[in-house]
Amino acid sequence: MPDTGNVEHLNTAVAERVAAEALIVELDGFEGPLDLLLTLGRTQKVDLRQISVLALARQYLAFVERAKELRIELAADYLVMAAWLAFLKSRLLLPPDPKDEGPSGEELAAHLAFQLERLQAMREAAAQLMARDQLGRDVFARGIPEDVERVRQVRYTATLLDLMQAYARIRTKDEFRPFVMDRDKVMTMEQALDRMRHLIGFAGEWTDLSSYMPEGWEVDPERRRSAAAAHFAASLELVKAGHVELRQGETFAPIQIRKRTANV
Amino acid sequence: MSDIMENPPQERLFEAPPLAEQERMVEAILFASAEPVTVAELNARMPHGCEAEHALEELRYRYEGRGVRVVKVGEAWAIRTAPDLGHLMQKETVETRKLSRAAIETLAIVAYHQPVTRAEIEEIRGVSVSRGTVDQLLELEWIRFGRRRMTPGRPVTYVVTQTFLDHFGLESARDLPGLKELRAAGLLDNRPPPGREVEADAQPEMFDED
Amino acid sequence: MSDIMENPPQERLFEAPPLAEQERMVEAILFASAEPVTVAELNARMPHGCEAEHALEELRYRYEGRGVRVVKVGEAWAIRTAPDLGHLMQKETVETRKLSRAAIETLAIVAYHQPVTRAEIEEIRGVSVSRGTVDQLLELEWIRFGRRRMTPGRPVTYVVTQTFLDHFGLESARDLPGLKELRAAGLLDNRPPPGREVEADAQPEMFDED
Repeated sequence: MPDTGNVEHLNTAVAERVAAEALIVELDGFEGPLDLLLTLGRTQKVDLRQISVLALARQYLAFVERAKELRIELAADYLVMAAWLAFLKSRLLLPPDPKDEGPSGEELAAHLAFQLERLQAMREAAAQLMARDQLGRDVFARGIPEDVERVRQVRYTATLLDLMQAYARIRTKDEFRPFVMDRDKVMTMEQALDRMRHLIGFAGEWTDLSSYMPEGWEVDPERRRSAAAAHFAASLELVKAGHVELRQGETFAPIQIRKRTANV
Repeated sequence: MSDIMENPPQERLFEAPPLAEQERMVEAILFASAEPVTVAELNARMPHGCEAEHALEELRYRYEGRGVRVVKVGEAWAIRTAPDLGHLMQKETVETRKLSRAAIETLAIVAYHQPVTRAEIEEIRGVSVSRGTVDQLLELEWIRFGRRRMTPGRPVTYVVTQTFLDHFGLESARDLPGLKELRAAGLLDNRPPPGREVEADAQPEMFDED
Repeated sequence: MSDIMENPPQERLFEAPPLAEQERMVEAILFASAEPVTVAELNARMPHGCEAEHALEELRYRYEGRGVRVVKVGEAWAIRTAPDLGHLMQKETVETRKLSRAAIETLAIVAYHQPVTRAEIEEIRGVSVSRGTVDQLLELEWIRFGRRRMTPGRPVTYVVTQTFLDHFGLESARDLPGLKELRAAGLLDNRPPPGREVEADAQPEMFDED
């Protein structure tokens, strides 16, 4: 970064202002400050590796100043970059402060140069990539692809053990039936209720509840007990529903039942 | 392309490409086109002075015996898979799946009680047997139709097949272990899941014909 | 398929077809597909004992200089027209969407720096990457999500796809133009700005997914 004499500096300053003005015209075309810096860097007409970051900072600041004069609103990131470059410029020009622990001006400048070079390299790579023969533009795939028929074969498996276990499962269900057999001595309230609903229509007079017991249930004591209990419970249900009246003369006397006529 | 077409033949500025080059062109065009291409179209797309017909013949000859062929489709030409390789255009994927519980139970009932009608299977399982389940077993060729039952409605019966016996490594369905053996093998110890009611009248008189 | 793989070689029941026949098969399969076909799929679709890899080499050699070529795309293979004949093809059907400059640059950055995070793309381009740009590239199936970076926030990374390789006629991401030079020049380094701590594993292994 050879610094310049005063006269030369003035000349470059004028040139930079002219360049800045030209850039402002195409401001919309830039993708942010780095893009703009890259364009500015290219005007130095040197290899990006030998770019003068100091000169670049000056160019950029001139650009921002010119924009200010022309009352052009610059996006915030352009201004942030301007502030940072002004800081960088001062770092590069002033002798390093030994108390400062931050990165040196040279380090910052080197990184900026790296960023610009990398961006430039990626742009060139992108251009090379797009210049390649592209599928559908220069190179073509099969126009009539023949569909590959997907034959999905499902193979079902079962082992003998599966089969036997399945059968065992079913048969075990059968083996439960003895419990069902036991239940032939049980009459449920629902069953009794079902019977009584049909019979009650004929019971205008007080009738013994025991006479409602189904045939064949009065001999076997187990069955009789179950049927009696079921019918008693059913008759309570019918009373609750308002279909019958129930009475008992005294404790352990026969329970009598009759249709409730006075209802409605 | 259009420039080339507009040039009348007598104004030829360039020699037509050599035949080998024309053949390459026909090859590329036939390959990339979404539809069969007529000779007229080929000529229109190839440089001036080309003779697609001739190049096409060469190309067709070149592909003889190859994996693909140059074939005529109506008035147009296309590249197509050689007929003997059509089977390669299938992609077979084999999926192994466990037979569903309904299917394995139905199969077990057929195996132990054959010949058995669908109504009987339903009675034993306590639930209806879906058409799909029976169809699946028929498709697997593990069961087949037996003789019709000589009862009202003449229902069809199901029996197990040789394929079934082969698959399960059985000489005959009679080799299937009986209930006693199943019990001895500890296979009868499972209890039905709680809460599953067994209806009293699901108890049919079974297998009266066996 | 699984059966084939499970059979040890010594139990082969049938001889594999002769190489010439395998070549025909590879030819037929590649011709039939618009998409690249992997070696694994070729082997799966060809008869037992075939070695697609070998047949592919033969076929590639056979098509050298022809109107169509056998090209390698990542781990897969495809037949494509020779680039010098592109002018013969009808392009009206193609209509490649115009990519924005941002999209093209982002694509190049993903290709050369993969796996790369969005923050890294932004750092390189100096501007934020709009969602639409990434979405467009994802939609084209030119980039896809790679593994997450093991740095704070576990950011997702982007890598290029086989479709990308196919589109730009690349055998692998290593064949990107100028890749070696860029790497040698240190331009693919993830160099943090001075003064910022270097995260231990922020330095990605290039192409470790390929």
